[in-house]
Amino acid sequence: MKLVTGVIQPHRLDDVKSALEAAGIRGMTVSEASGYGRQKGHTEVYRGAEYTVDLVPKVRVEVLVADEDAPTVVDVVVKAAQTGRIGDGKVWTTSLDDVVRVRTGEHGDAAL
Amino acid sequence: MKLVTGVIQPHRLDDVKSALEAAGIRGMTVSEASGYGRQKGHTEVYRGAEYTVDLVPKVRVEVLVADEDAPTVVDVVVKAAQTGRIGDGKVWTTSLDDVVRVRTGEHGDAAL
Amino acid sequence: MKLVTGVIQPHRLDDVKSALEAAGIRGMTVSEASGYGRQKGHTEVYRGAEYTVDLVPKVRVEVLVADEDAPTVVDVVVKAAQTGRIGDGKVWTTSLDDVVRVRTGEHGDAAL
Amino acid sequence: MEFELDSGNTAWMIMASSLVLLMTPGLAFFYGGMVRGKSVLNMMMMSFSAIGVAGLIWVLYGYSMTFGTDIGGIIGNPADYFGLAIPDSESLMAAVGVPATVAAGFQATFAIITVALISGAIADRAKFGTWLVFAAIWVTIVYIPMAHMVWGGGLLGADGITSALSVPIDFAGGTVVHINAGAAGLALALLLGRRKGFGREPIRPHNLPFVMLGAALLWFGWFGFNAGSEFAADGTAGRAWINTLVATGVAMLAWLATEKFRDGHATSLGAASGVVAGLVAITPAAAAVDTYGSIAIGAVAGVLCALAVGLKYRFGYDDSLDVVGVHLVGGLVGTVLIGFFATDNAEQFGVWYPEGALNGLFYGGGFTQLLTQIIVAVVAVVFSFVVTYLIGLALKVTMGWRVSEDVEVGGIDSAVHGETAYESIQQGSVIKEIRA
Amino acid sequence: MEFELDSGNTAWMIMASSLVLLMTPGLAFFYGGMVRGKSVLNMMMMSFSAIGVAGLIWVLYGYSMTFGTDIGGIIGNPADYFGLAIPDSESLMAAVGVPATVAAGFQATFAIITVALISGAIADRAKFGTWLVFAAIWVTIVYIPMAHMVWGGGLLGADGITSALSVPIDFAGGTVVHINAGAAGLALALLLGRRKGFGREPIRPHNLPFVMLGAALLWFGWFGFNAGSEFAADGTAGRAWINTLVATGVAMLAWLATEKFRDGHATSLGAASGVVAGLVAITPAAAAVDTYGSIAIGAVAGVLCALAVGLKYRFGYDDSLDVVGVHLVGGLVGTVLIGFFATDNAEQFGVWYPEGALNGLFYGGGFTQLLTQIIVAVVAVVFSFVVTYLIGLALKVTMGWRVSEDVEVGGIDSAVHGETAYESIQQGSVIKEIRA
Amino acid sequence: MEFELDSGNTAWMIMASSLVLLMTPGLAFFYGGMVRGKSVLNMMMMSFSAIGVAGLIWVLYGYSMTFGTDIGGIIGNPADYFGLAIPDSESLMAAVGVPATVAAGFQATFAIITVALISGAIADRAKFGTWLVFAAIWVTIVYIPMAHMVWGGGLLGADGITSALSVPIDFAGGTVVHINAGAAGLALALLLGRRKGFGREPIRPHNLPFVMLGAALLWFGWFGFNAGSEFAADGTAGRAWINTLVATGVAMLAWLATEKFRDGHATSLGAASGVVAGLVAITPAAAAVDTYGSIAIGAVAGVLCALAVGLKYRFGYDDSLDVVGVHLVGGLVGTVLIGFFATDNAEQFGVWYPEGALNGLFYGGGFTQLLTQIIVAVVAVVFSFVVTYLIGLALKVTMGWRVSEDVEVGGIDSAVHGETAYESIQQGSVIKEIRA
Ligand SMILES: Nc1ncnc2c1ncn2[C@@H]1O[C@H](COP(=O)(O)OP(=O)(O)O)[C@@H](O)[C@H]1O
Ligand SMILES: Nc1ncnc2c1ncn2[C@@H]1O[C@H](COP(=O)(O)OP(=O)(O)O)[C@@H](O)[C@H]1O
Ligand SMILES: Nc1ncnc2c1ncn2[C@@H]1O[C@H](COP(=O)(O)OP(=O)(O)O)[C@@H](O)[C@H]1O
Repeated sequence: MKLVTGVIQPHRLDDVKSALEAAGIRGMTVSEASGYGRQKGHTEVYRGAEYTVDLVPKVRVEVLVADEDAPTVVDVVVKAAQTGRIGDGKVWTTSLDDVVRVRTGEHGDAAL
Repeated sequence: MKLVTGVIQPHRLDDVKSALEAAGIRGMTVSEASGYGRQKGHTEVYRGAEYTVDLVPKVRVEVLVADEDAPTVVDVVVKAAQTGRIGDGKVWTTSLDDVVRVRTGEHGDAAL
Repeated sequence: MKLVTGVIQPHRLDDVKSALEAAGIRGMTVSEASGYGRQKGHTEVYRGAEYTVDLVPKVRVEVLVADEDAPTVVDVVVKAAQTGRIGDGKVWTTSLDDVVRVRTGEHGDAAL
Repeated sequence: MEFELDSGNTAWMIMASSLVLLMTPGLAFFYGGMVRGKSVLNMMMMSFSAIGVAGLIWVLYGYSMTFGTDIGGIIGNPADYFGLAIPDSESLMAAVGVPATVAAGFQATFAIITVALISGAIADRAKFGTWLVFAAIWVTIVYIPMAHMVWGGGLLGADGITSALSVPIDFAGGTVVHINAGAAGLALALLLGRRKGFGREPIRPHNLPFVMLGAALLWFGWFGFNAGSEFAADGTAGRAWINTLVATGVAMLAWLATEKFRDGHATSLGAASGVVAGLVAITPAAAAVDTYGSIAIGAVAGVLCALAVGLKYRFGYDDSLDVVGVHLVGGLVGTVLIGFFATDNAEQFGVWYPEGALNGLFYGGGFTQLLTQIIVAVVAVVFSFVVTYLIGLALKVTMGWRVSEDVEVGGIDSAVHGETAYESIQQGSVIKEIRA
Repeated sequence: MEFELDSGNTAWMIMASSLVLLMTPGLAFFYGGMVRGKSVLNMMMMSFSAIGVAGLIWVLYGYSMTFGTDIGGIIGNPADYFGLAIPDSESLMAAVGVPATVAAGFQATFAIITVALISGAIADRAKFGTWLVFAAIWVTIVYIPMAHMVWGGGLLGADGITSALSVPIDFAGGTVVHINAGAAGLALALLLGRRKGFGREPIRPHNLPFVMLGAALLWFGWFGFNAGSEFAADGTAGRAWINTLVATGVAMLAWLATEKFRDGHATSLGAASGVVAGLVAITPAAAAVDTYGSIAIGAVAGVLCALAVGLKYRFGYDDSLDVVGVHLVGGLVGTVLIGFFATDNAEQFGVWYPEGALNGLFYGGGFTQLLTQIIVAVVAVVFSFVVTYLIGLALKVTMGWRVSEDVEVGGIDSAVHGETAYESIQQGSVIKEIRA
Repeated sequence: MEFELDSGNTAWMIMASSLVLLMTPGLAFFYGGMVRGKSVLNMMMMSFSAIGVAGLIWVLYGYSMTFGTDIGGIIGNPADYFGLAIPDSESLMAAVGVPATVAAGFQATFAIITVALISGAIADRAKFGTWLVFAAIWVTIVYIPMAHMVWGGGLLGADGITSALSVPIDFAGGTVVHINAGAAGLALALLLGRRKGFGREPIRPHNLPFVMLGAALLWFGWFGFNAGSEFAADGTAGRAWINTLVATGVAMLAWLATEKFRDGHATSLGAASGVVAGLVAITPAAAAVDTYGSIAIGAVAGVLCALAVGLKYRFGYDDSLDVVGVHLVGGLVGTVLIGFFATDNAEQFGVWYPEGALNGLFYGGGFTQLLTQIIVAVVAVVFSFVVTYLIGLALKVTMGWRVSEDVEVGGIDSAVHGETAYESIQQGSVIKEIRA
């Protein structure tokens, strides 16, 4: 099994979710993250002291998939998250030794 | 070394922690996450506009372990997190190239 | 490509960021985490009921790098995050099958 | 006439003024909690800045332009009391022994809150500079004339356009404050257009306890608003106080019942909204109706406003925080229902009865008072909407009203005010520059 | 007797009424901050809804049933002033020139806060509908009789069961409000049973600044509660004000000292709790003791309540937010200590001294007043506990009190009210339906 | 002289006292929102505890030591009214018919807020125990003497060191409260030293809406502070009220303009800070200047304080929340500008004019009043700074002031108070021990 991880713009989350559903992926795990990269942050001033906030809000999306589905899922996520502007983020794939569904204890693809 | 990652019900965190301790695992990293899957979310209404909130609160647990301990740890986490109801979550294992303990710079199993 | 993940003391984040920049790494993803390990937590009391809070605040740093850079990056992060006191955290490396830059769809090292 | 100080009435009016002033920060929380975390500061700034802008205008020419010698039934003479140089003998509240400074202060707080109310219609997307300019112009050519017309002996007063019928009743500001702000909010909502994702994406309140806090401070302050409008500490002020308690509580329950019945959930946002709807509706009627009248007004306002907040989706105007649904509708409910419930039974209920006014339809007064109330309400709506629309239009083509879509999506707080409301992991790393 | 208005006393009583009303939203924050983030809205709704329910009942028959012609020493005649039709000459505060509407309004706020106080005992787990019904019944058959018995010339008043001994002293509501709410809270806590994880899992306050805010608003409002109970703006009101400042501050320090000594930490929750404990304890004694008496009462209340909040763990009843530990215990402390500290030294300290009452034990009055106070306190505890238990039981078997365990674990806010208090990443994706 | 009660003035003074007391919790939010989430509780505790400590001292010997028979122009006799045993005939406000208990209560709230203000200079790093001891000593040997010197007929009063020139004007406490707290804050900031990362790492406010809430409660309470300082409900109180509205609003706009011009952003923190700066500056002048004077004072205060908050970076003292930049500078601005704007035009503006004082420079009074004001201000700064520094030094070598660096980095709330302000995933797992 593979784990496809995407770090994307928060406002693209809904589209990614819908796109995955459309692609028949019934689950994912989402968490908040902050990104640092080419995308500029903003400036804040408190009583005359100015800071550059170079971390920008991102959302992490993790999808567990069967090996053969990985490329498609990567594709789906990339397409759905893309705005074409700096800061769109990254998507990467990792190989897993095993996946278990806690509720049933099922292993492997059956756990997805 | 392996990384065992579990996405579980928040209210099971304590039991998982205790179970790991019982199994002699002295460390873990925890973070907040939201899950999307079979488990139903809830409905919210604000001045007549109704939304379905399909993300449900989850907790991510990450445990670094020596290769040989991985299966046991997976087992321990699964058992401790299990309620048998939809939404219990997933546990997966990844192989790592290396682990370092920041404090000492130790590598490999010594770092755990 | 590799993914270097570090779980470090929150107040070391800035130094890690600068150190990575110095080492020519132009991006990273940061998220909040809580750690459990040798480091002691603190005690809280609410109307006479006392709890031990054994989770301590940590920050997760994730850096995608080309295979050859991985060791250096691990080094850089470890050095920058080190205070020499219990609780400094861990840094680990995972191999990735692929990385994609969402904005352009570029694959592999080009995506970093 | 010699001025004779009444320390009791004065004590009450100083407190009432303080209470009404507190309503504007209260509104900042009521509104601020309702928007998303990325624009709460901007929302609160629109209210706070209104205190500065409207307050300054008021003490310079505002008071005088409202209560100075009548000019054409539209405004008062700005020169009469410019800079609040008012001998106590000419105090607006001289008859009850309240000094000029206190009277002027009390009235100032009404101008302030009325402007602030409008900001709810343009949440998350308005340029702060344009807002400041709008506030100044609006107070001058909409609020002041309206206040003069109703309370300064102008066209909507006793000897105004309805003089052939009856004396209009607006005890504490149903027309001047709520219908006025509501109609103005509608005009701006139409001019500014919708926020990105309006009616499609969920734009939920980021902090409901803040909304509750705002509602609580508004309610508390409103006792000064309504009971203070008696200008004295007496039984009529007490009646206004009681009605401000009961009509509001009933409106809250009515809103909750409507939600429970329609949506299956009685929400805290509904409770807070019901509170404000009830306060708005009872405002013009505060001392003009008895216990039963206030219960009826509260119930009707709670149900109607709970339904009215949905209209913006049906008609597609983004009145973001429902200034129309709550203040315009609530203000109309109260103003019109006076025509049904006005009573002169002062003996038993301590109600107030303006010279020449008539009982409401249900109290044996026939249709005349009702008709009077409707006429005044309609004129107020039209005047406020038209003039506000013209001001807004002028600002749209000159300064512009909307921030860029990027700013709207990224958050108006950080882009416009250079701040974020709450601390988070996304924080400056090192101080870049200290301007000292 | 002819009614003669005193604008000063009336000004103060209108303000005092407003202050006391603010206490209920203040309580919503005091309680709301103490629960977990998933049930803060439900907690606040129990307080806000109490304003609507108790307020409505009060203006219809509540006031009359409390202060109308005595019926068997238990209640007043509901018909006398139904709907608050009260001529000023019959105003409860006619003697000091305060109109009937103002007097009725002031008393309404006491009924409201008393009901709201009880909700702290059943946090996180009560059905909202059952709460609303309970509130209505409880005000009617527990609060009103108690208030009549103590203040309406009933069994716990001057000519009541203790008439052979002395006149009971309850200046601002130690028995009527705090002992009453505390005993009722205990009854409900026992009836509803414990929350999942009680005494085992940490159930920590989700927002301590909100608790501090609540404590601050309660303290502020309490000046109206205590000093307002004089019904006039005079030196005795001033004494009540001073004691409400000092006893409260001392109780806060005493609670903090107790914590520091026992737990090693002086907490902000302790400070806020000490403030409320002090306010509760000084309530019945507010104008009946001098500076030293109020310091003593504050110190004793701070220490005893800090210890008492632990009892629920020892005896295993889940009085979630310590209505018993703070209000019942604090109310008893104040009511009983009057028996030690009551003084008639009005000349020097501006204290109030009810006709026929005696000095406390430490002020040369012997044991009589102490005995009187104890009797009244015991009767109040028993009456309130028993009747409340019966009401609660009836509701348990009919409507039911508890939400399901799933709802309790998942959060009562989202399940019952269809809301969550704060914005988060878990948010609706698209609007499913708009009901307009 | 026989005491004759004026219920109106008394009603106002009871309310004013309540308003001023509310300022201290308001300050807890103003300050608490400005610090990081890990030390907000400690920040709030410093304010709340001040109510307990200063309040207790006040009722025991504080009032008497301030307003008792003069001893050497420095203090009053502590024995005169120990424990607040004051016959009404000797009430500080007997002349206007306000009873002794009310007068004592009003004055208590001033002592309390003044101590609390200082805490802003030592945020995030002070031992709580040392703070409590400091508060007690400081009230006794700094606040009380200063208050006596200015208001108790001492060296800074009418017959004081400036008697040869003119009568100093400090209507509501520019010297006694703000210059005093500001100079004390500077002394402690120097003694305690800088926080880790000061001037390098961003130390941003963790919750700006709380800062706005604090500013709002301060403003609301300040009406009691300034208008209450008239001791009566009359036109002069009204003037103080108006000036407290206008100067404050203008200061807010001026601060925002300064920021916009210098930093490119008008911030909400700036708005809240401008509000407080304006309130501070108008305090001594509240009833001594007309509408134009208050506008000028507000504008100057807004600009100067906005610039002054940067000084701590330039000179490297960590006055964490700008007690110096806002209260010392603002207090000086107000106190000195009186010398330019003081006017005796009571007829038109209802201003107050102390027997023997002179008009300001711009109002034809020449330089005398200006000189008088400057002398008083300088003496106040020196006295407060020196004595406070000595107290702070004594505590530094005995109890110690700073918590360990680990505690500072980890958060003073959890280490010192055993609490964290907000619920989070980092929570206790199981209850370790219940102390009951
Ligand atoms: N080397 C990296 N390692 C981990 N995350 C990265 C890396 N580079 C970029 N990111 C993540 O991707 C996000 C977008 O990257 P950025 O360089 O801003 O734009 P783009 O990916 O469009 O070139 C960043 O905010 C960060 O979260
Ligand atoms: N394909 C997936 N990829 C990543 N996380 C998943 C996936 N499917 C489920 N999850 C995680 O597991 C949680 C539980 O899954 P769910 O389908 O609701 O119940 P169950 O696992 O018991 O069948 C989800 O909330 C989500 O966090
Ligand atoms: N086995 C583990 N798996 C995952 N994370 C761990 C593990 N052990 C420690 N950590 C992480 O590293 C942090 C520091 O570990 P700790 O044992 O406290 O100190 P040190 O690493 O210096 O020995 C922990 O807070 C936790 O976040």
